[in-house]
Amino acid sequence: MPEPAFFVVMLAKIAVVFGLMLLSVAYLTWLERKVISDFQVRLGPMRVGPHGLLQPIADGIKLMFKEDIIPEAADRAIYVLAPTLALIPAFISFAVIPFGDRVRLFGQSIDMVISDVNVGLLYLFGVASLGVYGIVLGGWASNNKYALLGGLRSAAQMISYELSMGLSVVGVLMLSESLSLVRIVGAQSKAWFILLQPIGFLIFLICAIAETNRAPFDLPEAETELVAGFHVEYSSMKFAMYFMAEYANMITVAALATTLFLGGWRGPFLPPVVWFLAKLYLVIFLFIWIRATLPRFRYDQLMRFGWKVLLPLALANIVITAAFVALR
Amino acid sequence: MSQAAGPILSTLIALPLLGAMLLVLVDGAREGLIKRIALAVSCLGFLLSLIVYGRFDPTVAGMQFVERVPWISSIGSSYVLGVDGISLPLLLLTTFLSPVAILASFSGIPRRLKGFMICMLLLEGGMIGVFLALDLLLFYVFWEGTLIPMYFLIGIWGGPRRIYATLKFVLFTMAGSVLMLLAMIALAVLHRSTTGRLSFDLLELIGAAIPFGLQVWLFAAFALAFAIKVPMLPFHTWLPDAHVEAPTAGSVLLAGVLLKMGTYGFLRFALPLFPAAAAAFSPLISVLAVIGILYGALVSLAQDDLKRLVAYSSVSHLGFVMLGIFAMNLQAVEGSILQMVNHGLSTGALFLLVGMIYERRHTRIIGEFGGLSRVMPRFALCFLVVAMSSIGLPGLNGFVGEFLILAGTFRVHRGFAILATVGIVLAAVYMLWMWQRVMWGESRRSQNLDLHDLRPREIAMLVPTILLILWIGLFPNHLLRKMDASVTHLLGGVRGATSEVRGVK
Amino acid sequence: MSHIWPMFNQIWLIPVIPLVGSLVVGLMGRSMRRGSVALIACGAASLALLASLASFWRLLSLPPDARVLRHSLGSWIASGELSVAFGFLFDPLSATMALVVTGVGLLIHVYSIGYMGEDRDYHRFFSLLNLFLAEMLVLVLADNYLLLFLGWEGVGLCSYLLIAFWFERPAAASAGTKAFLVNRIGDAAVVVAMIWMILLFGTLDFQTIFTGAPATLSHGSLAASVLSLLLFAGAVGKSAQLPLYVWLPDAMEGPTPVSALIHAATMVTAGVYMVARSAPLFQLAPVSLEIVAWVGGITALYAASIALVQTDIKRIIAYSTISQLGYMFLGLGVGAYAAGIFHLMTHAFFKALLFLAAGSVIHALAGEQDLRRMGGLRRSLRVTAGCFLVGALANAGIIPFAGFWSKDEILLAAYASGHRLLWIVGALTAAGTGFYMFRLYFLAFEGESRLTPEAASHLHESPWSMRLPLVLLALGSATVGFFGIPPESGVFHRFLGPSFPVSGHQGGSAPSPSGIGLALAALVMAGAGILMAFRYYLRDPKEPEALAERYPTLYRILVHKYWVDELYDDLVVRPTMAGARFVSASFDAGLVDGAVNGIGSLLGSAGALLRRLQTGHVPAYVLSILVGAVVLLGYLAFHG
Amino acid sequence: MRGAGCGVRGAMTGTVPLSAYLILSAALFAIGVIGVVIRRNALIIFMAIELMLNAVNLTFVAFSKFLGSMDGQIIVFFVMAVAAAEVALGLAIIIALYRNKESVNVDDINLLKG
Amino acid sequence: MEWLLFVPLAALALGTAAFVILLRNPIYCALALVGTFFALSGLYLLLQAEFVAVVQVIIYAGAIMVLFLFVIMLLDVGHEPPPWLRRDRPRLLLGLGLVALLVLELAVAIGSWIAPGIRGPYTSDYVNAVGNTQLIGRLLFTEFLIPFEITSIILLIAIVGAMVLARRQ
Repeated sequence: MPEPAFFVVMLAKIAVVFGLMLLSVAYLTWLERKVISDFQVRLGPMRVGPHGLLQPIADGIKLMFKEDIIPEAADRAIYVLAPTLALIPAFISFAVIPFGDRVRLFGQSIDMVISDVNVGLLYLFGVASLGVYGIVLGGWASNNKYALLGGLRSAAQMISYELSMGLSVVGVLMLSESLSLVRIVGAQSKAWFILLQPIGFLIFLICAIAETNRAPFDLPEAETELVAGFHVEYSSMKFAMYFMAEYANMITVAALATTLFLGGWRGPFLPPVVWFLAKLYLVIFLFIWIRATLPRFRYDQLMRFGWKVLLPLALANIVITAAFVALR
Repeated sequence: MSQAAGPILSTLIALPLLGAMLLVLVDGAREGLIKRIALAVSCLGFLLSLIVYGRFDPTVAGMQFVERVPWISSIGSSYVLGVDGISLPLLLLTTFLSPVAILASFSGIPRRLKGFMICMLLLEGGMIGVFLALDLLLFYVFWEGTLIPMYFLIGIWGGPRRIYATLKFVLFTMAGSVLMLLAMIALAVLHRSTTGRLSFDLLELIGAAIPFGLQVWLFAAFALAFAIKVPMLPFHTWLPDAHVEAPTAGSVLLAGVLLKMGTYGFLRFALPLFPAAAAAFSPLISVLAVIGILYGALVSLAQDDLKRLVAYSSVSHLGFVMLGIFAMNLQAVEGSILQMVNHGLSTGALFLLVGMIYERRHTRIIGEFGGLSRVMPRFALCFLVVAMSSIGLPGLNGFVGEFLILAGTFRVHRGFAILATVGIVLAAVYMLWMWQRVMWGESRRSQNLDLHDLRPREIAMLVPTILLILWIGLFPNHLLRKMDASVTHLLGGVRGATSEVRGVK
Repeated sequence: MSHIWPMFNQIWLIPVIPLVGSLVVGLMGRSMRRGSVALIACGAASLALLASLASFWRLLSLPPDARVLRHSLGSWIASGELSVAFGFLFDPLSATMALVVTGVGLLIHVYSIGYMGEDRDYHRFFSLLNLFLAEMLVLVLADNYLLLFLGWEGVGLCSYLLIAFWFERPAAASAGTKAFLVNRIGDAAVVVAMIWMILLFGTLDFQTIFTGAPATLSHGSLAASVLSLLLFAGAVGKSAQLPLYVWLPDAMEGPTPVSALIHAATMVTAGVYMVARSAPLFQLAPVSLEIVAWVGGITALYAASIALVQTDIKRIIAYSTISQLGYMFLGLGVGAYAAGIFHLMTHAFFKALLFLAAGSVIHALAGEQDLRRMGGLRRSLRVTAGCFLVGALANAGIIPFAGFWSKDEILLAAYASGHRLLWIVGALTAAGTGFYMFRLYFLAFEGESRLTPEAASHLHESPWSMRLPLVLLALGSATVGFFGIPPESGVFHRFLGPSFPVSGHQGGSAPSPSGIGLALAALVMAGAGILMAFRYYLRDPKEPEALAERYPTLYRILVHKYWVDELYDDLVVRPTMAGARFVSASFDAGLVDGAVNGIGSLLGSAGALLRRLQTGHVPAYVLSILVGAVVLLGYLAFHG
Repeated sequence: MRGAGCGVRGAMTGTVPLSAYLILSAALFAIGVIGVVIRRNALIIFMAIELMLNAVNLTFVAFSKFLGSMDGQIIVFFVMAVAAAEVALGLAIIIALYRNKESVNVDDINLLKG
Repeated sequence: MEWLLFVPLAALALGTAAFVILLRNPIYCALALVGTFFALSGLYLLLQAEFVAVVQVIIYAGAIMVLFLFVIMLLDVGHEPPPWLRRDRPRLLLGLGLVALLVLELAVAIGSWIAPGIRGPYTSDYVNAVGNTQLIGRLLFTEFLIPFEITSIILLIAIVGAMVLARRQ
């Protein structure tokens, strides 16, 4: 049985990460609305607090007090369960992402990752695949045709792109020869994998966007098409959870991108955590930027792109990397 | 021992097979060409067999023109061919009847003539193979090989109940031959246990010392397979059905040659391999043979279908042959070999003639005919000669064979010989009773009046057969001399082994 | 002329010439004119006669005890120690037979030119006639049993084809078949005899058998008698003796020249010839000789009795033939081989004459054969009537004519050899013969005419080609008897003697007083027969009906020929046909096929049974899997 | 619930013995079989089968650890692959069945009746 | 300490397994099954088979159950009618009887077969040192290459089959 100190450190780390996550999710909404409004040469939320800084809290409170309507014929248990199912994977995937080097605090050497699991990357994919449950069950439980269709469509989209994302990461695996994220970050000491795996990074990015149902790939819950997709029947807090789940996923994926391709917390001068957060912010900005510019995909284009372009590209990438690794 | 003139026996087998291959290439519609090719190939085969007949040295007892090529060496089976006094006449019969049968099928084959000719040539190749093979497995291959084309001949070009008939024919033969295969393997294994060399070569296996108990079982297996083919009494019901449904050419070859494979099998394999058992079984088989003779004749008396009548007469004639074989002395065996050839000729000719009437009147029911002698005099003459030969009129071939068999059998089983002589009377009864209703009397149907007599093609088929019938009837010595050496050799072997079973006069 | 031919020893030519004639006429006849067909056929017959005469002449030039001409055309069948050749033998016995056959044959050939004049199958008739002559000569000249048998069956075939010459008539067709089959039964016996001889003597050659016979077969032994009886059975079949005579009366369906040649003169006597030829064997078996004699006697009396009441002219002569053949076998049976053969020769002449005369009567009456519609023909058919009378007298055995000398000699021999009862039978038959011959003569030629009007109009004397043979035969029947005077030692007997083993009672001396007495007694019996016929049929025609009423049963028995034909039909023919149908249906189709098809249907039903296991119900399948697993695990657990 | 509490409770502190795992997987397997036998809905039967498969996987992995050989885990990998294939096909069949039978009740599906 | 994890996980597994076959609504059964998969994944972790645990989650929970959910939702399968247990009693009893027998046999088998010695070379500490996934990867592409290839073919066949069967004619 490991000594009690281990538990304290662990709990501390979890609390820190969880708190940061919640905070950043909230302010991410704000950030996104600010950035998009800048792109569209308009001010964005200004009224609540300086430059609308308090807007997220306002939204949160608004959603909390909204009336929580449960459709009469819905399957109550699952209807309630679905949003949490969507939320959980987003948060628990942060357990394996290293956001810093080893730090000596209060006499203990603490490495800045919650738990270094040697199948880290696989764990991430396991969790990512669970995300589908929340959406599908939500769509189905609300006993609404559009919800169901939207749910199924987004689930299908997520599964398709999950496949390409998995394959695109294989290149990184081959170079780092380990599944553990810590070792992957370690392996990028000489050169970030983005330089060695440009195609891999590109595919990963696209899949990441598709995975989180954002921007060009957000057809299922696009307001104009299917009346907001699977969470059409949801209101107040449960709707908020879906919303949070979406942004949390965005952050997770961005963190993943930074650790795998942008060298995680590695950086010349600044302390590791700062590098990590900077790169994180850079990728998130990229996401929002894409959202602001690219028009929405039609569903069949989306699916064809996923299967007929990305998948072969990912496979090709693997083959090239394998050849490169074998020759070295 | 074997004249160095190249693999003449293999060419004999290969020729019809190659002919069949050639036919495959020919376009199905050009029936004239197909007929000419088939006829040419089988005539060539006949010429080749005449060469063999010419160069055959009657003084040599053993095999001649032997060819030996390792085939499946792992189980000691090799491709061995050879001909001796016993198989030569049958070889000639096969190569003679095939062109006649092919000539017979120039008319009367409604559809797919090309397939028909291919089957005929394959059948001929298979039959020649059966008579020349000296390796048990090779023999078995050819033995089954002849089944397939025959199956198609009856199955496709047969009469209304052809499917039933051809299935029955194939199943009957297969049932028997499976047992034979088993016995062959047992024999080879037994031989290996004593001599340490696994081999299926007949000449080698003849010497194998097999304990009497086992010998009986092996002989029984072989005998069953051959008895079905002969056909002996209890296993004969496939023959009438097969004949009634088979096309004319099919019947000619089926009766002319395929039945002889059974009796030849007894002579070539059953007797020399298991002499003691053969001697022990001889009384039983002779009884069956005699019953076969009387039964066949009696039943054919009651038939109203011409082909069925001739089929049952075959059962009776082959009863004589079996009786001769199991009398196991020189005269009887030579008589039975000669009778095999005679039966081939006369029954073959009978089927040709029945085929001709069938082509004209499309019925084989005797009641439908009458007074044909008036309408078709040349046909009547040929039919008379052939019928008389099949009855066994002295001066024609049937009598010589039957007389020798009776003389030989009288030595060993006196009672059976006398009963068989009664068979001769019955033979005359059913044949003349048929003759009277078909050829004489007033023509009961108006269609009988305008039937045209024999055409040149039909004469070309019958005349050589009738000449042969007369030639063997008056000068049988030409064939008999060829058999002497081999038969004495065979019987020498058999008598040597049976002496301890029972004293043979 | 005789000196040119003395060197002629090609006796094989005798049978070959008619054979060639037959082939030529047979194959090319259709395209030849009738005249040339007749020319070739009769030419062949006459050449054969000349060749026989030449050989006979050469035979006489040889010393009496070495009178044998031999010629072999090479081996026929040779297998193992049996070797049979195409060997021809010309000794006094076969010489007589050859001469009879070719002589009578030629006359009948000439006769049938006229008789068959307008028949459509003219060439086929002559071809078969020539073929018959050839086969008969082969039979007679063969030097071994197998060749004899070849001729034997060949003759049977020709009689078959000639009886059924007008094959469109169903009666002729069935008569032909009947003749061949009945002969075939006798032939089977001969075959058995032959194969037995091969076993005993190793060969079928007459000379070796007859010289070796006493050594291998002890006198009077069972083997000897059975062997000779087998041969005799063949003779019974061929020469229409009791019980196998039924085919001869039906054989009358054939054209009359055929009946004359085959069923009177030649073929039916083949049986007698064979028994005579095998005399050495019969000598070893007195028992069988007795049987031969008795069968001959009884058949003679039996046939004569039937002939008494027959109405068909040819059938009466047919029964008379059977009766006379009975006489011949009687003669052989009592050991008087020469007498038997002498009667055979004389019989050939007058029986052929009777048939041909009957033929010309039928020819004249356009096919009418029934006595009841004849009468008073003497006035219009003068020559036929005259010749018929001579024939009738010879047949009845009246003094100057041939019949008397040969029949009397047989009766004498019978009496001399102690068969008194047989003599009585013989005498009675002689009386019967006299009665029915002259009944026929009176009914046909004397009395008032009972012809139908159109038959009467058609009445005309037959052409010279038919009458010439009649006259020649009449001369023959009258004179040929003189060769046999005195009995036992006449010219004929001295010529024939050597070819027979010395019979027991060689009465070489002049006819003893009792001999003349017996001859006179036989003559009186014959005369009485003739007078009775005269009284009944000429003086008061009503008499026969009255007689018939008085003995109705006897009359009916005789008219229906002792119902023998019907008896055979019921006892032999019908059962075999029924048996065949029964066996074919029940055993063949029923039992064997039943078994085979049975197996087939058995498999079918087994398959249907298994099919029901497939319920299609998924849980059922699951349960079965589960059960399987449980059982397997159970086994492993408790036995593992 | 079942099995887990039997006789080994005493050794609470030691590592979990192999037999515990075996008993657990046997129980799971038994539940699977009961499910297959009892239930009438094809999908549920399908799930029960998956359950049985997983019970077997558990045994494999347990043996792999206690016998010190990796083969167990690799076989589990293959079992999973095949299970995935099987589910894909099974569900496709069920869809096809549903389309023309309007029900997935096992008792209604008897087209293969003999 | 291991027991602390084993007992709850085992209980969870058995509980959810029971739910799978007892619940009436197929969706709940599916979710119960997902629960079982997670319990088993935990057990695999206990047995130091991280790779298998994660793969279990990815394949079973991530892919197969999603497929199940899809099908259940698409087909809108109704609930099993309530008294489903009581309706075909004979089949039920027979099934339970057989399963009892089966369990009995398994018990006997387990009972008679206790505690084998360590036989294979891959002891648990060696596995920890090298890394479970690396080992599996190495074995998979050396010793078990052929089965691996065959599995890929099976999957291909499954894909094509599923597509053909499910396609609407």
